Amino acid sequence: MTTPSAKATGVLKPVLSAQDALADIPDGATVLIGGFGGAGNPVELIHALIDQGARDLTIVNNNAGNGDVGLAALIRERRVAKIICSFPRAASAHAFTEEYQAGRIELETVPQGTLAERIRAGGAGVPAFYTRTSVGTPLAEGKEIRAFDGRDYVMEHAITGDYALVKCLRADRMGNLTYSKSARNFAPIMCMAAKCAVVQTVELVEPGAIDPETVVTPGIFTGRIVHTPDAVQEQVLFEQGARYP
Amino acid sequence: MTTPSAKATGVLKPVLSAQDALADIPDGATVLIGGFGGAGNPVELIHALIDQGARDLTIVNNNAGNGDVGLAALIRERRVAKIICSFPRAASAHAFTEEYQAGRIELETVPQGTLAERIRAGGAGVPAFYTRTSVGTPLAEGKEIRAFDGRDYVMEHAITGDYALVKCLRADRMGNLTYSKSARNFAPIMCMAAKCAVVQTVELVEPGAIDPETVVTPGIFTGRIVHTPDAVQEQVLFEQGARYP
Amino acid sequence: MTPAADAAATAKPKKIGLTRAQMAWRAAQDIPDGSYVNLGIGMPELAALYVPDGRQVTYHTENGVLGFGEGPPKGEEDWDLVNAGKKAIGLLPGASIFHHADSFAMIRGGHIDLAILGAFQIAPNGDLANWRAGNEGIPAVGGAMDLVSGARQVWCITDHTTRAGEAKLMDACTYPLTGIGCVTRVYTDLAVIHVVEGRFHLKAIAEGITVEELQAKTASPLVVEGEIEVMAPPAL
Amino acid sequence: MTPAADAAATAKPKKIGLTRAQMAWRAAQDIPDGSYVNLGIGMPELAALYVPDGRQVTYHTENGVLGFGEGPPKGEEDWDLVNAGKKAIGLLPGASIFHHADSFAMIRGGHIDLAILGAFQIAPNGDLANWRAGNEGIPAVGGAMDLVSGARQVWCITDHTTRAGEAKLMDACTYPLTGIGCVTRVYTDLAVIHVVEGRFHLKAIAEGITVEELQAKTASPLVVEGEIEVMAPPAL
Repeated sequence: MTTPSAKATGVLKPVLSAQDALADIPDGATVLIGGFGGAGNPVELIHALIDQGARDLTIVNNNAGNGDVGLAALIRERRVAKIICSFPRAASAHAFTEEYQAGRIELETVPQGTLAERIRAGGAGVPAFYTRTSVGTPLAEGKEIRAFDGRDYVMEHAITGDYALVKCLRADRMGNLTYSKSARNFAPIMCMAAKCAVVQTVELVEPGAIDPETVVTPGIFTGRIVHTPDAVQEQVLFEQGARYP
Repeated sequence: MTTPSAKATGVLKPVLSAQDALADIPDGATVLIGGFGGAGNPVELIHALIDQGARDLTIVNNNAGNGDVGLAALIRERRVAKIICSFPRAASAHAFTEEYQAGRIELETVPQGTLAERIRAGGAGVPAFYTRTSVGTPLAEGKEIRAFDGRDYVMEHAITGDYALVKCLRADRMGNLTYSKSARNFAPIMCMAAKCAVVQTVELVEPGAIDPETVVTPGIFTGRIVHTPDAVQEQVLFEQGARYP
Repeated sequence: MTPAADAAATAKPKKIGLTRAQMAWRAAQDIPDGSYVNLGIGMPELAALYVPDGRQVTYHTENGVLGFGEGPPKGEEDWDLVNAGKKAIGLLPGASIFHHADSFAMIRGGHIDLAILGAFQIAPNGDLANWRAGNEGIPAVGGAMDLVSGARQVWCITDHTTRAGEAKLMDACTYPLTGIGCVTRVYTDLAVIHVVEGRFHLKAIAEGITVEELQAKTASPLVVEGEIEVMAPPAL
Repeated sequence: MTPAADAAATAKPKKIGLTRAQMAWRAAQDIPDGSYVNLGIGMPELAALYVPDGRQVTYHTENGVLGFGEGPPKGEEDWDLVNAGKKAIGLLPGASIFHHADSFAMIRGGHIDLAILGAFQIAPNGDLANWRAGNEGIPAVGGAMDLVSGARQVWCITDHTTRAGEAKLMDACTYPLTGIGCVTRVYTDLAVIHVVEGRFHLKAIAEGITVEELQAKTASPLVVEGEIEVMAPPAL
């Protein structure tokens, strides 16, 4: 007989190597990747994804990579069939620029706030919503326009991902996360919108070590944890002229 | 000549008495009121609103008040023309029950998550969105139903308020807020969705005293601050059988 | 006749079916390891008491807490920390707190693995009515409609019939619906029933009642295939 | 002839119009007290340097920071703390950090009082083109469309004409639009122009240029009513 108890413990998340954490990503997967500028790019996870070899990926990120590391390297290695982002253009985005000009990568340009809201909607079970953003511009072409209170809005659809790859500062074993300053950016909503969020964390702590009031991503949105205490900032790699692999 | 400088200080919020903070609420205003159960009800602000005298209010709250204090007292005093909430029924909601049965108050029952999302949409500039919630039920009657990926969803509209009345634990002079446990509930999204969010706070601190990583409501969403260090929990008042005024 | 059999013969007939606690216990045995669960007020929330030791379950409450447990003793409650039933709760290690829109993003977005709720009426197509018995009184829905349409699985714990003996499992609900096609399992005092492809599948039955007797209390055909468990809950 | 006049006569003609820093300065003088402001990359962000002392302004950046200021010196940057232009920034007392969806909720929800951006073309109906000059190259929009449709006011800081001398203020934009009916003011090297009810209203003009000369550089009629300020920026 089972003794009545409330001793069931909370859900712990697997702590894996980057290799194991990404092993099941299939060709053709949609992968949401956090980061904005140098802040929050999960460089170690992206490099592990390059090693893993998945192809024909659809990537969602605000940008299209810089230099020869991280997302730029993934693109250069021709693993990305399509990218959904707000700002793919940059002097240092030569990998994307080359692939785009050669017609080897599809681009969906989305206003940054619409991109964020579409991802948040994907995580929140909202299939579509209306926004004023892009009304009257080429980015609204082909989309439904609808008036509310006499103003036109464009209908936008949710974005979901098979996986998210994000970087955080601190994770507990139950997957609760906090971030470092503006490295937070897209990570919390990408964890929400992915079937499996793979999180690389600088610090790994026990449940209870993060004040419940300060948790940014509750563990329910975290799938797998990769402990990367020595993670390198993408901006630093870029300035060093690093190249992966 | 102005010397080039970046010395402009951030925006400070007025710290007022409850009376002054609510003085300009007109008859007919829509007022979003935080709180769920006993947690987070801005009792002192609601009592000041009773004293202020505004009538024909539309109130948005998860419930319809308990006992003879706070929102229940505002209803009993017949200041509320309409209430938008998810769960108006309770053994202790006699004020609402009487007014409702007498046909003196209009009720819009909204599923709790739809209520939360409509308020969040109001704050986020999203006029309407689709949700699965309530499809096929009486609460979807008269609303647009639309299929996405073969499933039906109902269109819901944003809720905005002229004012929000919420309670927090700690506010800095720039209006950054943190809350106490589940007293957080609707407050952050109501601050977003109101033209003027009036916040009663137990603690009032200087800018910089709240870690930027842990701010729950950024100051941009806060309109006015009322310092109520001795605020009483509604549940405690209710259990004491208190009555206001 | 042994003394025990003698006592049984002279006592009033043993009540057939599970107690409320036993119904919660039976559902609790099936809560999957590693799941995020939202328990409705009443019998559903009792289930937390009976989840087998060591099974990993995290509880969610609509009003913005993940990872809560039992509250402090009466008189020591912190009324800033309550669950959706407005009861005082406590935080377990690894808890997190968030606002209402984020809380329902968890629900609507399909992140809650399981919601266990009460029921007035359930139909074999998965339709559920549990928010109002007809159109009288004050319509109050709370988070029920969000939970039934958002959680990945929806189970109901309910008496098999009303107090008046009317069936709660029926071909089509007559009360206003809470959600359509949402219920996947039903735990009653008499049976465990899975709702699969528009039919009620009997999976377990209480001791002392036959399938025919159960069918008589069920206003929709029961599919009876394979082995049917005879429920053996502990005394609760 | 005085020595100074002599020097002026022999030097090349004094350049008419404001420098980039002066344009930013002129816009900064008008930033309202108590406002939340988002400054675009380039000349707009220079404006933060010239807001009059004591005026309360809080700066927002799309990537999730409110209340930032100048970054640390070169070599000491924290690359986890950048603005939308990917420059290292610093946090001022009272700063807050939030995720991208919350950041754009601030913008889309009308909570940002003022966005100041660059411009390729501006029409008197408030239409703005500032994200791509034609349909060539890689389409990259960033947060511009969200800002122009969400901020309560949208000001542009831009040279009055292109380097080739073509008008940027014109009857209708020919480049792909960033937003419709959004621009409320334009600060150029030659003028300050308010966009009101479908017309360009001249409010201030640079020293050394006549209204007629300004009109010749503007491909849409200027409304000239009331007193026109002659801009007197400091040397910057």
